[in-house]
Amino acid sequence: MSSHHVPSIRMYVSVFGALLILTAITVFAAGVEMGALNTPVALAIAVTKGTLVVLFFMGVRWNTPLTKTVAISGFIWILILFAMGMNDYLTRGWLGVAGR
Amino acid sequence: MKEAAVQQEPSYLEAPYGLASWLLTKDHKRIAILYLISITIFFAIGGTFAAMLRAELVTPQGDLLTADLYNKVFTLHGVVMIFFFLIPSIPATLGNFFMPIMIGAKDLAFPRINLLSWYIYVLGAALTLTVVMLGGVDTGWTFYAPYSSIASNTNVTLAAVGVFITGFSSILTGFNFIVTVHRMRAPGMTWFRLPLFVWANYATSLVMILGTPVVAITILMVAAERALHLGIFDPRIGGDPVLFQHLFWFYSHPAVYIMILPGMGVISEMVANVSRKQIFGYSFVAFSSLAIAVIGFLVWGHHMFVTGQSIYAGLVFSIITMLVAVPSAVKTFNWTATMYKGSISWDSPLFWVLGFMGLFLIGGLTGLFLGTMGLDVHLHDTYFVVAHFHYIMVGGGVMAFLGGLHFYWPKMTGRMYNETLAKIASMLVFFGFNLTFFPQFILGYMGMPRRYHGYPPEFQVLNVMSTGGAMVLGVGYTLILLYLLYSIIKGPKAPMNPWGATGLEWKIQSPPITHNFHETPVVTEDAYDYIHAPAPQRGGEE
Amino acid sequence: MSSSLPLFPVSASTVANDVDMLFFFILAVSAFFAVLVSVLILVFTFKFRGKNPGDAGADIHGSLTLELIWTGIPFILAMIMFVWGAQLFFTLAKPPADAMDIFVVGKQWMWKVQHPEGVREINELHVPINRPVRLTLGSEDVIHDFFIPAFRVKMDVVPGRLTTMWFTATTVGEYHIFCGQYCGTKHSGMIGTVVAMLPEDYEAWLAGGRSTGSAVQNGERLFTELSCVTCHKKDATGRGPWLGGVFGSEVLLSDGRKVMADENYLRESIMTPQAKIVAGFQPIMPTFQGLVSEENLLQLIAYVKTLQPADPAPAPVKK
Amino acid sequence: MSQTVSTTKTHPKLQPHFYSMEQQLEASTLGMWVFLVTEVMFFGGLFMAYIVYRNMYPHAWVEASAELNWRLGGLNTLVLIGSSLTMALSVRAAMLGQKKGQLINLSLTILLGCVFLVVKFFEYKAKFEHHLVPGPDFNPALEQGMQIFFSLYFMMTGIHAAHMIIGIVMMTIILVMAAKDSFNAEYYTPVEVAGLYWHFVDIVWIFLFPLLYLLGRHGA
Repeated sequence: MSSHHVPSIRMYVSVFGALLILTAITVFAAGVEMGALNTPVALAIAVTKGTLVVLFFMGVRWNTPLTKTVAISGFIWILILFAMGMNDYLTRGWLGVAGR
Repeated sequence: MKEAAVQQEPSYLEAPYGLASWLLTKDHKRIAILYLISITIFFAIGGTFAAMLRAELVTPQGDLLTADLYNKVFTLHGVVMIFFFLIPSIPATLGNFFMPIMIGAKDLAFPRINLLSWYIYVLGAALTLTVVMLGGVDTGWTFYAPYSSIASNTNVTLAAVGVFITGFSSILTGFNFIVTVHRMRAPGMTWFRLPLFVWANYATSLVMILGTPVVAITILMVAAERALHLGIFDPRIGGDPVLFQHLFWFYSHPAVYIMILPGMGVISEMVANVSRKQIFGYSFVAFSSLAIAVIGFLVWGHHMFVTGQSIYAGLVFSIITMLVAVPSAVKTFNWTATMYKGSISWDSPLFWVLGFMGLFLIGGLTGLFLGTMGLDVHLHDTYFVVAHFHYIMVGGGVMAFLGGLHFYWPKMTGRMYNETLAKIASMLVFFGFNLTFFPQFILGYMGMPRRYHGYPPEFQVLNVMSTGGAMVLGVGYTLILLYLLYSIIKGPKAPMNPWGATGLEWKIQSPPITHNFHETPVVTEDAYDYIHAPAPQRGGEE
Repeated sequence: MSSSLPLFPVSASTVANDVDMLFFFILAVSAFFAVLVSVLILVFTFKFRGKNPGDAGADIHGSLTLELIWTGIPFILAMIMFVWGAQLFFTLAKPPADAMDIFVVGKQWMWKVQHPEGVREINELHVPINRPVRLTLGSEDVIHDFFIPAFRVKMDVVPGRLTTMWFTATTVGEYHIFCGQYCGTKHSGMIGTVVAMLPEDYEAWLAGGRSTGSAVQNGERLFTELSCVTCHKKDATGRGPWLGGVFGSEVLLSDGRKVMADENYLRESIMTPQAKIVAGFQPIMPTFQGLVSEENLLQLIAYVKTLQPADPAPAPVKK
Repeated sequence: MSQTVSTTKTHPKLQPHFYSMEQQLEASTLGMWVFLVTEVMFFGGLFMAYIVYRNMYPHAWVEASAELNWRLGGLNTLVLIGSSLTMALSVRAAMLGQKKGQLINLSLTILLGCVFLVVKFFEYKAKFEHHLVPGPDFNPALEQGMQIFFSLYFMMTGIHAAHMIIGIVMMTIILVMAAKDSFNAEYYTPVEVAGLYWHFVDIVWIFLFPLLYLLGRHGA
């Protein structure tokens, strides 16, 4: 079965290395003034790091499609919460009537 | 005959005996019974609170209970009924008992976690009862900040922790069900052969695992505001109380579907059985459950049209709310069509089905009034809302729960109850319910706000009607409790398949053995194959 | 209401009839479907009653056509309701420009009302008929909700921000004010009366009331007392922006965002000045959280709204 | 579904309601993943609050973030990533039935987890000393909105730390089980499942670090 796949130590160490490098980059990038871009960059790096952990350390890469679906659905649901919630906060004041 | 040999085996109720064997059981059926006993106790407690509320509202002056006591009673009525009765009602009892059997499994995927969920429930329940002893809590079941976090001086923190803990019992049930449906189906039990009750419970479980954690953290934030002086919703330090409502309703609106979806599943089983016919539009009914569960997550803002939420957010929430009405309508039409050209059996299950359909219809349709933005301005937080959600959750949810309980009682206990009494009770509940809650629609449109301890005198007549109905309702519920308890002691032995129903659960002995099946069943037919269904067995009396 | 058993609320505002129309439309649709389904299931129950217990029903599995029909029709009806309801909601949300301003502050458990001319009342709201009235609502403690069933309007009163509602009364009379959002022990006692009067009666009532100075006058006094004037100067020499003409305009902030300056923007700028810094100014203003009450705040806002732009050309902050 | 009804030989660790070891492992892993989705939503509520208030008080959040020690936060990030590596290696060792590798890597994981908590403890201590803990003791001179930042900071990192403690307890149990030869190449479900949990807690920190600690490094 596919989930019995045993990756090499080398692969684990290289993922670890990549995570260290990305951590360094995120610290460095935060020190650079990029205006509105700072947060997206930080998030993009964090998402990349998270994805590396999920795919390799947690072995989703070798897992069943169902597990992949479950892993992605958690992410999608949290986005639903954010999107529908911010839908309120970002449109407040559009009408020009206080509290509407 | 093979069946005679089967009856020799001791059932799950008999082997082994003793209190410890129940309290440490890993058998999903016994855990279902433990849940059934607990939720019955809480239904009685919540019902007592309801009776106090209705008694208070007979007169406009508010002279029976003090305002403080009234506020605590309606809060506890809501907390107990929602978190300790309605949410676990069908999933943790009928679902726990029958879902594994229906898919041909020996147990849920994680039996120990199933037991753990019951203990967590009991722990949460114990905390909540402690709150009652210590003088109660008065925030309403909604725990709205900042009233709950900075103004109320009742036991909010403890109640919040109680609800937080109970949430985990619900999460564990949901996650157990999902894994079970995915991984434990018997050979040949494909997704489209699953009984609709399983589909409904699966959809419910999705809501449980995706929604419950959000309300858990929200309630925890309120508790932290009170206990640790953190401030997240506190307007004095710049917090936004409306954020609480967003987070709260992200769960609590889908929670309504936790309460009604399993009921729809039960009714799907029962409609097919009383009609002795394949369910009309199986895949539409199945997918409408999933659609309700998923779309149900996108509509929470319709609780907040007048709370200072942006009008544009309101628009989005309103249109999706209108969309979610469609799958519910589809289900209702499919049930109706199932009865067409059936061979309707006038046994007691029919009465519950008809009762459910009537009440759910009104409950669902009145939701349209509230989802329409311009109209919700007037109706928001009035008795119209109270009537609407009682029609859905009590009219729909409890009627389906009771119907399911009657339908499956012979299988669960191995005993038959008195059919005539069951028919009388179902009608008492139906008419009592309508008398209680229909006047509240009128009260609501006239403008009577909810959670009012006293009210202007012109609302009195309708309130008295409502209280009268509540008494009939109370008699109906008590009657059910009495004859079901009586049936356990003196009821005739139930045959294997008293309703002549299809499904794996009706092919095993009543009550089932501990591991459900002697051999792993192999499924070769679709659900609801009533053309080849056996006739009801009525010779069970001894 | 003379009847001892009223079943329908009185309608006493311009929007009340619109709301009722929508109500009756949905009621008609609902009644149709309720009757349709109920009659069908009862007819089926009797007509198709099984002769023998074991008989099976007809072998029908479903019909795609029917499914599409009964998915489509509810969908269309639901969309009609949505559009109608949304239009009505916009009407209810946006006050007419010529509305008179009345301030309402909710606190546990009373309503404090302040008329523009300075007359105050508690748990009563006197309004003239046939004139749009715009209520600006604030709360001193928890969430309340200002609800007038006869006018079919309601709005939550949220601490930490201001909300708005409006109505035009059409019929002289006295109507209930309820608190709609649960707010504690005496929630059901947080009620009051709207007195809708002929305009001339309203003027007479105002004249008879004890005024403590108009809202704008009080606001101007506070503006000086709280030393707002030392920084917000008209001649652009102050450390803060001149506030004339800001209300209702779009303000450019130092981080590049643009915001609409409504009452909540002004409120936030007083209570949380650092949250939104006007472009070209330093974040040096202290907070007035805890120093001004909600009522004072509403007076300050009323005053700021009356200020005129510094010169005929649009001020730099105005877009 | 690809399960077979007939099980050729029954493993002692096979629970009676499963058909095969494979079904048991699949069910447990899926279970853990579903549980992790729940955890995502649990933290999701906090992140929602984070987004709302950061958007509401951008300036105050930069100021407040600058009060945090990003070097300690960064150190903790490295510690947690390292613990994830050792965790992954111990699962690998379990798959291959290598007892020694399991014990070493599990011990390292526990050790790194403890290091994280110790660092966290010193960070919290500094906050108390600087009157940055929300409540009556909070420095009143600070800008509106900063108190909410610190409320969320304590809520988020506190709940994360609670998860770490649960994880460390879990790993200790697993370590004892491993020392008692409970696992082999056919049965290592608990190690695998606990590992998933540990990695998830790591991922949460990967997001918390830039969102809480690094805001103050620019624009202030």
